[in-house]
Parts: sequence; structure tokens; C-alpha cells
Amino acid sequence: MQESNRKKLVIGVIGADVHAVGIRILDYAFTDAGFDVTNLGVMVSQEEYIGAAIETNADAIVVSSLYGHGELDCRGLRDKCDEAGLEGILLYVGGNIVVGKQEFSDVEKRFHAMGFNRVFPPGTPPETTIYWLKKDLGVEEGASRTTD
Amino acid sequence: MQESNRKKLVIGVIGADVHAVGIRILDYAFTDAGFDVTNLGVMVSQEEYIGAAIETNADAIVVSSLYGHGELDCRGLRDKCDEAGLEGILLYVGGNIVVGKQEFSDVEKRFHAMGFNRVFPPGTPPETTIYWLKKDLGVEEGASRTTD
Amino acid sequence: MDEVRNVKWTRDDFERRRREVLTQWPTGKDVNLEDAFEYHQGQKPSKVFSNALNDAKRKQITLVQPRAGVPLVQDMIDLLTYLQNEGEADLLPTTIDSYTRQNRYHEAEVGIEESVRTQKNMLNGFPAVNHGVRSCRLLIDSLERPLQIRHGTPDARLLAEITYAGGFTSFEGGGISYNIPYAKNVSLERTISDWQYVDRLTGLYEEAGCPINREPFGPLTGTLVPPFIGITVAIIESLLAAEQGVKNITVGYGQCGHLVQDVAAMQVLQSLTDEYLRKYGYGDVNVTTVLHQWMGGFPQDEAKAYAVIGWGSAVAALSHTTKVIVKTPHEAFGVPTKEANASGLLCTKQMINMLGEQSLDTYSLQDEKVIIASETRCVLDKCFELGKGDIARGAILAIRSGVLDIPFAPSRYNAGKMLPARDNDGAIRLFHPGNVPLTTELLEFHQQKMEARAKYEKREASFQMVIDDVYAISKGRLVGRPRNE
Amino acid sequence: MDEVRNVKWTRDDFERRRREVLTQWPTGKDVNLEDAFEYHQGQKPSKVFSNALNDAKRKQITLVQPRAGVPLVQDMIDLLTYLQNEGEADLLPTTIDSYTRQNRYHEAEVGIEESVRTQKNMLNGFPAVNHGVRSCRLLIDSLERPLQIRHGTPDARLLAEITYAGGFTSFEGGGISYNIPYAKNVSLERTISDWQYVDRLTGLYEEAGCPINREPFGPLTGTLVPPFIGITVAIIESLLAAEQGVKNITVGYGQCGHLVQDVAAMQVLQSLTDEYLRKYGYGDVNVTTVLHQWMGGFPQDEAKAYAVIGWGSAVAALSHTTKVIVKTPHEAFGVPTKEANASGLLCTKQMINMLGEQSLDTYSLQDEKVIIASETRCVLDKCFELGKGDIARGAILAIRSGVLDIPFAPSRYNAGKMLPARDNDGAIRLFHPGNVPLTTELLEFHQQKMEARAKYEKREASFQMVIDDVYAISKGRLVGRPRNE
Ligand code: B12
Ligand code: B12
Repeated sequence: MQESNRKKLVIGVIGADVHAVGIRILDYAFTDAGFDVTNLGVMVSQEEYIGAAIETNADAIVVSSLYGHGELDCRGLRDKCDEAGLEGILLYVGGNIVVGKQEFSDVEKRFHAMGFNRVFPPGTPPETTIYWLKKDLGVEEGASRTTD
Repeated sequence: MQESNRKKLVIGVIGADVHAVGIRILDYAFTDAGFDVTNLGVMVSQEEYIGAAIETNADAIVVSSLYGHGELDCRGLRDKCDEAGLEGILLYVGGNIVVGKQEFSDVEKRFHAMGFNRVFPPGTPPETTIYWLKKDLGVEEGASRTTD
Repeated sequence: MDEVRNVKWTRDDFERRRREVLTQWPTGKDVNLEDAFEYHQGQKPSKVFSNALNDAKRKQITLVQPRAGVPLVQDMIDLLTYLQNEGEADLLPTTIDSYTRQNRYHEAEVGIEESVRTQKNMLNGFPAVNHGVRSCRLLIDSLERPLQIRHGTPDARLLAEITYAGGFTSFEGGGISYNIPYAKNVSLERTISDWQYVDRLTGLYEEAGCPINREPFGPLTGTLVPPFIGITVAIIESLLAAEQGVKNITVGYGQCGHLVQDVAAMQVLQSLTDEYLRKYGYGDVNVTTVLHQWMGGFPQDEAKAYAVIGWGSAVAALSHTTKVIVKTPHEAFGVPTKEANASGLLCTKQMINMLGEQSLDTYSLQDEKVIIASETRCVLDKCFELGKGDIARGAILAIRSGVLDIPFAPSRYNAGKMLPARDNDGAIRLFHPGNVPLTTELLEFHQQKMEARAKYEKREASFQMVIDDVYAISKGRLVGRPRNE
Repeated sequence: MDEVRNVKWTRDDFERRRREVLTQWPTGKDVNLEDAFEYHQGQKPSKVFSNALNDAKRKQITLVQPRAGVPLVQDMIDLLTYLQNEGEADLLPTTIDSYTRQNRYHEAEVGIEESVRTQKNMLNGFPAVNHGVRSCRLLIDSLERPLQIRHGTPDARLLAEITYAGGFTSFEGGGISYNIPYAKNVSLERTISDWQYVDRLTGLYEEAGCPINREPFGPLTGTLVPPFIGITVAIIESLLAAEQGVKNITVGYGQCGHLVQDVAAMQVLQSLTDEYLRKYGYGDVNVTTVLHQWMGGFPQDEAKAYAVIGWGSAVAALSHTTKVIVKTPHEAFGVPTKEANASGLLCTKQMINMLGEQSLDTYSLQDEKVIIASETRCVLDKCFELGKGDIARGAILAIRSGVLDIPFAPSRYNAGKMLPARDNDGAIRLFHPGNVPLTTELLEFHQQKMEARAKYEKREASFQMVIDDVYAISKGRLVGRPRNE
């Protein structure tokens, strides 16, 4: 894949969440899979995601939330994106996005309603996310660097 | 309690069951609680219980079954007791009397229907059985030897 | 019956008995050795029990095996498929029901019919004899892992014939270990001879190039059995099996609960079995080991049961046994559902894999190994002495006299004079030695251990202490402390 | 801010800040020290945290404590009552929600309202500041066991004021351990000073005869933290606390998974904390210990999670820690239900009680203790050197320069240059030491350990190895072996 063709991702952990391990690994895995990654780290506000997405001309925002407040933290992100001119930007969310062990199909519905394109259950491996990112962003499998 | 007043029990493990530990402990505990115990050990047939009960003029037969075939092994015991002239003798059964972890109230119903006076769930401590034996056989608490 | 001796049977002797055996139940007539050898020889190597074990031993990993048996064939296939795929079992069992174990095939037939009728499992295992050779092969062919027959049958001759011909490649039991804990009225002469039959049959398969693994039942009554007792029985049964031509033996041990004692026991089990086999001319036998997770009474609470399962797994991993036999969170209640069974397996697997790289090298491990090995030698050498060099004869006389004594056994052929109890740290010691011929130093050692506990608990060592120990794990402890504590 | 130093605050300094603190949220005005002392003095001794811990230490038993927090008061009472009665918890927690931890009391208020409205728990803990003094006392009065505040709050001054006045007798956290793993942008000067406030407040209670236990957060990021790092932080925070008048300290450690390393770490944690406190003039502090069951990523399967919980319990028992903090079978998913929480407790309790009488005395335990203690001394003595004798100053400089370096920490004040990985047996070693000032011999030791693993795995030591180790336990192993293995 050419440098210029690389798809651009903004990633980070939303809200007051400090779980730092997963996002570091996602950064490593997405980069390794051929994406251009802007990693905002932990405790990222909605405004910071949007600012970074505008600045880097990002193709997708990948929101991580582990600590359980994901539902409160993610509200309104899609609207704010629209307002900021990021209409239609791909929004992913994953991690442990609600409090407690809940029926995932319900959780998925609620986050879809909030405007997220894809919602992932706890413990989703990076490979899965990469698979969907490539699909949704139209990256051809052969063209990308593979993890070995 | 006077020797002659002691209530007489016939105990044993029914069928092809060889679980030998529980019955040994029941023997020890019942004796210690002031009963006259005839312990037939393991692999006891219905005929052996009845023979021993007639011979010792027993007040109760305590059937233990651990291995799961209790339901097959216990069928007809009440009828055979009646035929042998042991009408109304107290019949207890306990241990792990059916195969698998089943709803105990159902199990109890089936064994009541088979003519057992009392049916006990897995892991019933000797104290509980002693309590009911004394109650059902009219042994006064104060008169009996207590375990310390 | 001829006097039992540890001598390889002639083909004639074997054939003479064989005619009797195969007519004990109609399904016996379907057994054909040539056809059976062919079936075995055509088997995928990965489905042969001994291969899996020898491989694991070489790699120093621990394989995981459940117990499982239900009355009907299709249910059995479903159950094992589930344990294989969802439970990640490395080795599969077929646990036999208690009627078959007592050769009560008529009652087993009733159990099958009742199970069909009521749609409930009315038997506590799989009645393999009634189902016959073809059904066994159906099982084997439906699964990807090696299968073993696990039972508790004093006279397992017909069961072995049918299940070997049915393609099973491992068979648990032995003349002592499937008599004393599993029977009341069967003489040792009888069972040792009947197991010589099974071992000779196994030898015939080995000679035809079809390895069949044999596994003496290590835990015996599962109730406060001091390690040296189990190890002695395991070695005797290994010697008896080897003489009949068995080449693949897995010696077993039931976890006691005390880490150092358990790891020491597993190590002594392997090394002394190897040593005695070599010494008596069977150096070509492959010996592997199995640890049984806690075989005594379990706590009813499932979370607590997981702790007991986990601890057994930890000990298996730290002692690098070749395989571990797994309990389930339903243990205290009854035969587990397939889900509960898989849970036990997964818990075990996680622990085994987490701990597989670790080992124990404690100071007390060395001491404990010396103690267990010395005790075992005392009893074993006395058995040889009693038998005037013949271990079959010696074992019979030793058990009769209480030289070899198994606690809490139902058999009237067992002396039952020795009483075990835990010491203050939880290791199993002798509260009363009965006729077990330990040296004065060893007896003194046990006595001091018991005195230390009695002093700590401010009570005399008594049968109440033994009872408290029997209950202890089901009540959440290892050592049965006085109730008021 | 004045330069931070490890010197006891004057009452004036304290009072000046106090006025600010108590006005951060309206509930602050209900705090009254005299009234609080009276409430504490009237408390049943069995409900005072330090009493329970000192008692357990004397008896050499291990107490069991869950984590638990829900947004609403009555739910919290129900939850803790359940964990106390059904879960057999010896010590009770109140886990604080993440908004409160960041002093975002307005958002916590929204979370409370949403939880009432939706009947779902919208907060991941109990917002004690918003609920205030009276609600805290309602909690305390409704329960029979001692209660502790568990949180992760960089600035916990108001939280401490309110919950101390509310009757809590233990408080987790410290200026380093509740900053580096729990914050991104907060300076150490800030948090060390804010925790001096909490410690001074604790001191005031102690001086009034109201013992309040303080517990530095041992596991830090819970992710491959080498033992000496956690121990160093624990000792520094103990020294800082003791200077402000804290008299009851529980030092903590997050299980690494390697038996010998974990037991060695627990022993060194106790002995070196005692030693350094004595050396610097705080010999009168009561030091107890806590082991946290595995703090990294958990397996999703509940049976596998039980294995991880069980293994943590075994290590706690074998190292005779004063208490153990318990995980639950829901760990990989989210805040547990009360039933799942109780299951974790019961599994732990069974294991603790089964193993309580046993100890470890391995050869390698001695070696490992020497290694961990030497590593800790290297870092700690360098901290004192950097601070010219002042440990507050020294800690700040040490962390800034990577002398004291916490892996996977979110804080930008942490160097993050040191990289840990497991050795071939599963012990946590240094793959890259960064600026951690170990002796040449120790560095060589770590290097050799990593080389041995790399050789065994036939790959270079790399960040991929670290990642594999991060995932390992959740995938069923301790050591993250290459995928193709
Ligand atoms: C030790 C043990 C064995 C040993 C027994 C050694 C011996 N000869 O004694 C060995 C290993 C040989 C063994 C063999 C088998 N066992 Co077993 N065994 C156990 C185990 C682990 C403990 C039993 C024990 O000794 N407990 C300690 C004593 C003190 O308690 P107890 O026996 O429960 O008795 C007490 C109470 O139940 C009560 N009680 C007993 N009887 C009565 C009667 C009355 C009226 C009352 C009120 C109370 C009462 O009082 C007793 C004293 O407190 C239990 C599971 C468990 N409980 O944890 C399985 C268990 C009983 N075994 C079981 C089975 C199936 C078998 C086998 C068929 C093998 C198999 N398929 O796995 C064979 C059966 C052989 C045969 N023909 O009987 C099953 C029974 C299943 C079921 N009912 O659904 C159990 C429950 C295990 C399981 N979950 O699968 N077993
Ligand atoms: C380590 C840990 C901590 C450490 C974190 C250290 C640090 N700064 O990083 C410490 C101890 C500090 C901590 C603190 C807390 N934690 Co925490 N923690 C964990 C734990 C055990 C492991 C997390 C981890 O590092 N996993 C390893 C990494 C590699 O996996 P990961 O984080 O899951 O990320 C992967 C995937 O989820 C996925 N992924 C992540 N984001 C996204 C996004 C997308 C779009 C996709 C597709 C995939 C994806 O890819 C990642 C890489 O593979 C988890 C439970 C668990 N999973 O076992 C709890 C857990 C996340 N913590 C939890 C909680 C509640 C807290 C606390 C509030 C304390 C408390 N009440 O108990 C505080 C929160 C502090 C805060 N403000 O954030 C809860 C969340 C509950 C919920 N959602 O219902 C969990 C689930 C534990 C539990 N069951 O209660 N925690």
C-alpha cells in the first residue's frame, strides 16, 4: 500500500477512562496492518476525537471504552461529528462499553441508535476490527501489509 | 436411656452400591445418639434389610443410596415390608438417590409415592437425620445421650 | 481355582477361560480377535491412547480427561462430542454403569429400557456389554480423541473383550484396585486371576501390534488413603500386568490436598514403578502417571467446588503428571450435566496451562519423597516376602493380614485395621498403623505428627478426628478441626 | 505549590487547605471532625478495619475481601449485605465510580439520576461524595463487617473527608499508586501533596483514638509489573503516610502468576516495609499485607476465570497474606452481579481455608527473595539519593527520570522506558531495563532469563513477546508463546 493511500484512523479511550493497555495494543496492531494511526491515548473527550479527525482528515474514529461509562460518554458524538463537518465518518466503538455483563444484542442496538456504525463486544481481537475496517474502508486485502 | 428402651435401626447401602464411608459414619453417629444400630454395610438387597429388621425387631429401616440407582433399587421395598409383616415400619432414604442434580422436590415426591416416610437430599448431616428419627420414633430429647 | 501366581498364562489356559467368558452375555459372541486387531491397526495413530500419553510425557505436558457415561449410545456420542469440542478434553472416557460393574447385565438391560421410556438417565454410566462391539465402534468412529473404559468392575473380562474389540485403547482397573474399593464379597484370588485374564488379553493385542494402555485405579476409596498405600497397589498391579504382556501402563494417585505430599507422591509413584518394573525384568514397559483431582466428599457450593478442582489442577501441573482426571462442580450432587462436566475441564485446562512451566523444589519435598518411598518399600518388600517371591500370592496374603490395608474399604477381605488422619499441616499420616509393617523410625514419625496435631487442637487423637477429616473438604477446610474452633 | 517534602504538615497548613477542600461540593459542609471522632469511638471494635487485620495477622489467617460498588445507596446496602452473608466476606469494600475518581461530581450526579430513571446501574461504582456523610453512615450501620473505600482517585481529599466522617475505617490509595495508573495529566507534586493531606487527616483520627487503615494500591497497572516496582512504591507511600501520622498500613501486591515469585514478593513486601519504616523512625506502625488476585486481562469463560481466581487464592494462602482481594467469574465482561461476586468470594474462601496450614520452603524461594529485595533496594536507595534524603522529592525525580518506571501506565509523567516480559518459567523479568538502576549482576540476570526464553521460543525478544504476555492469561496460559506453537 502506498503511503498516500493509507487509511487514517483516530483512536483513543473516551471519557474519564484510564485503561491504557488495550489502546496501546490496538495502535500497534492497526499500524502493523497498514493504517495511519493517530492515538490520543486515554481520557479523550469527544472534542479531542473530532479535532484530531479534522486535523488528520481521518477516515474513521475508533472509540474504546472499558470502564463501563461508555453509554454516558458516547452520547451525542455522532451529532457533534455532523456539526463539525465530519458527516458520514465511520464510527466504531468497542471494549467493555456498558456496566456489567449485559445481553450484547441489546447493547449493540443502543449504540447503533447513537450513530455508531459498528459495535464490538468485550475481548474482540484486533484481527476482527482490522477485518471490518478494511471492509468498510474498501481496503483490498492483498494490498495491505499482513501481520505474521 | 435404658438399654431396653433404645430404638432399633437397620441401616445399609442398597443395591450394587459400594459407597462405604457415609454408612460407617452414620453407624457411629446413630450409635452415639443412643440408637441400637444394625449396620448391614454396602450392597444390601431388599431381602437383607427385611430379614435384619424382623430379626432385630427394628423400629426403622434407613436406606442409603449414593451411586444413582436408588430409584431402581428401592422400588417395591414398602410392599415387601408389608408382605413380611413389617407393616408401618418407618422407612427413610437418603444420600444421592437419583442420577444427576435434579430438582429435589420432584425426587422427594417420587420416593414418597414409593412408600418412604422421609426422603433426604444429598449431604444431609447426621444431626438432621437423628432429629427426625427421634421425632418420628417418639424419643425424648432429654433422655438420649447427646453428642458433644 | 488353581493357586494364583504371578506367571504368564499359557495360550491354552487363556482360551479355556475365554470360552466361558464370551458366553456370559449374548453380545460376547460378536467378539472376533482377528477382526479386532484389524480394526485397531487401521486406527489413526492420534486416536491411540498410548501414543497420546507417551507423547505428552515426552513434551512434559499434562493431558486433561473427564469422567462421563450415560445409558444410551447416541446420548453417549453427543456427550463425548461436547466434552471433546466444548470441554477441550484431550482424552475421552466411557464410564460404565454400576450394574455392568457387578456383571448384572439383566438389570442393566432394565436400566436401558427405563431410560428410553422415561427419557431420564436411569443408569449411572454406559452399559457397554449390553450395547456390544458394534456400538462401541460407533463411539470410537464418532470421535477424534483416544477413548478409555473407566469402571470399577471386579470381573471385567467380558467388558474388556467387548470394548477392546470395540476399539477402545485404554482400560482402567486391576485385581486389587477394582476389588477392595468396589466389592464386598469377592475374593482377591478371584479378582487377581480375572485381571490376569484382562492383562493377558491386553498382551495379545500388544503382540499383534495394537497398543492398549492399562491403568491401575490409583485413588482406591478416595478417602484419606496415605500415599504409600496407593503407590504400593499401583506397583503390584503394574508387575502383574507386565508379566502378562502389558506394555503401556499409567499409574495413578488421588490427590490428598497437601501440596508437598502430593507432588512428592507423584514423583515417587513414577520413579518406584519404573524401578520395580526394571528390577523384575519388565524394563520395556512405558510408564506414565495420572493424578485424580480430590476423590473424597466435595463441597455442595459450585464456586467452592471450583476451588477444589482448581487445587487439584494446580497440583497436577506442578508435579507434571501425564494426565489429570477431572471433577466437576456438580460432584457433591450427582452425575454431572455435560455443561458442568465441560466447566470442570475448562477450569482444569486453564490452570494446567498457566502453571505448566513451573515446578516445585522445596526442602520438605525431598524429605517427603524419602518418607513415602521408604514406606512403600517397607510394605512392598514385605509383600514379596509373604509371597515367597511371588507378588500375586504376596499381595493376597498382605491384604488378608493388614500388611497392605486400605482405609474405608467395603470389602470384607480387607483388614481395615489401619486408621489414617491428617497431621497439623494437612498431610495424611497414620493415626493407628494397624498391621502395616513400617520401621520403628517411620512409626515414630507418624506418631509425633499426630501428637503435634492433637496438642494444637487440645484434644486426644480419636476416631472423631478421622471423621472430621473425612468431612473437612466438603465443609471448606483440609484439616478437620474441632467444631468449636 | 510549595516544593513537596516528606515532612509532617502543621495544623495550620492542613486547616488552610481544608477550607478549600470542604467547599468543592455541597456535601462537604456536613463534615464535622468532633462529631466524626465520636461516631468512630462509638463503633463496635469488630467493625474497625485495623482490628480485623491485626487480629488476622496474629492468627496467621487470610481474610477475604471483594470489590463492589453500585450507584444508589439502598442497592449498595443490599449488595454488601449479600456479600457479607452469602459471600462470607470478612472485609467489605465500597468501590467508588470513575467520575467521582476524577472529581467530576456533576457527571456523577447525572449518573445517579440516570440510574434512578433507567433502573440500570449507569455508574461503575458508588459516588460517595455526592451521597454524603449521612448515607455513608447508613451503609456502615447496616453491616456487620469493617468497610473500606476503594477507588483510584488522584485527588481524594474530599472523598476522604466525607467517608471518614461517614465512618469508614480504611482507605485505599496513595500519591503515586493512585496517580500513575489512574491519571493522564496530573503531576506527582500535586498528588503526593494531596495524599499528604489524606494521610494527615488519617493521622488526626489516629491521634483522636480512631484507627483508620491506609492501603497503598499495590498492583499499579496490573499489567506485567515486576514485583520490585510495586514493592518500591508501597514502601515509599508507607514512609510518606507514616510521616503524617498514619499508624496502620496494609501494603499490597498484584499476583504475577508465578508461584515462587509471588510468595517471595509477598515476603519481601512485608519484611522490607517493616525494615524501611523502622530505619526512618516509624517503628510503631502496624504493617499488614494484601494480595490482589490476577489484575490483568481475564479469560471470558467463567470456568477458566475460576481457575485464575483459584490460583490467586492458593498463592495468598501459601504466602499467608493478611488479606486477599477477590476477582469474579464476570471479570472479563463487566462489573459483576452480586451472585458472581459472591461466587468469587466462596471459591477463594474454600481455597484459603484448605491451604491455610501449608507453606512453601523452596530452594528457589530464597534466591527469588534475594533478587527481589536487591532490586527493590537498588531503586529505593536511588530514590533517596535523588531526593537528597527526602523520599517525596526523590520519588518525583525517580519517576520523572524512569528510575522508578511503571509499565503500561497512562500518565504522561511516567517514563515508560522499561519493558517487562515473562521468562521461560513465567516469572516477570525485564526485557528492557530502561533507566531502572539495577546492578550489573541483576541486569545480567534479567538478560539471561530473557535470552533463555527467546532461545526456547526460537524468536527474538521483541515487543510482540510483551503483547503475547499481556494476552496470555486471558487466552489460557501464563507465558505468551508464539502463536504457531
Ligand atoms: C468417595 C466416592 C467414591 C469412592 C467410594 C469408595 C467406597 N467404597 O466407599 C469410589 C471412587 C470407589 C466411588 C465409586 C463410584 N462412584 Co462415587 N463418589 C464418591 C464421593 C466423591 C464421596 C462419597 C463419600 O464418601 N462422601 C463422604 C460421606 C461422609 O458422605 P456421603 O457418602 O454423602 O454420606 C453422608 C450423607 O449423604 C448422608 N447419608 C447417606 N446416606 C443416607 C441415608 C439417609 C436416610 C440420610 C438421612 C442421610 C444419608 O449421611 C452420610 C454421612 O454424613 C461422591 C461425591 C461427593 N459426595 O462428593 C461420589 C458419588 C457418590 N459417586 C458417584 C458414582 C456415580 C460412582 C460410580 C458409579 C463411578 C462413576 N460412575 O463415577 C462408582 C460406583 C461404584 C458402586 N458400585 O457403587 C456419584 C453418584 C451419582 C449420582 N447419584 O448421580 C457421586 C455423587 C459423584 C458424582 N457426582 O458423579 N465413589
Ligand atoms: C487492568 C485493568 C485495570 C487497571 C488498568 C491500568 C491501566 N491504566 O491501564 C486498573 C487496575 C488501574 C483498573 C482500574 C479500573 N477498572 Co479496570 N480492568 C482491568 C482489566 C483487568 C484488564 C484490562 C486490560 O488491560 N486488558 C488487556 C487488554 C489488552 O484488553 P482490553 O483492554 O479489553 O482491550 C482489548 C479489547 O477489549 C479490544 N478493544 C478495546 N477497545 C476497543 C474498541 C474497538 C472499537 C474494538 C473493536 C475493540 C476494542 O481490543 C483491545 C486489544 O485487544 C479489566 C477486566 C478484564 N478485561 O479482564 C478491568 C475492567 C475493564 N475494569 C473495570 C473497572 C470498573 C475499573 C475501575 C472503575 C475500578 C473498579 N470499579 O473496579 C477502574 C477505572 C479507572 C478509570 N478511571 O478508568 C471493569 C469495567 C466494568 C464494566 N465495563 O462494566 C472491568 C471490565 C473489570 C470488571 N469486570 O469490573 N483496571
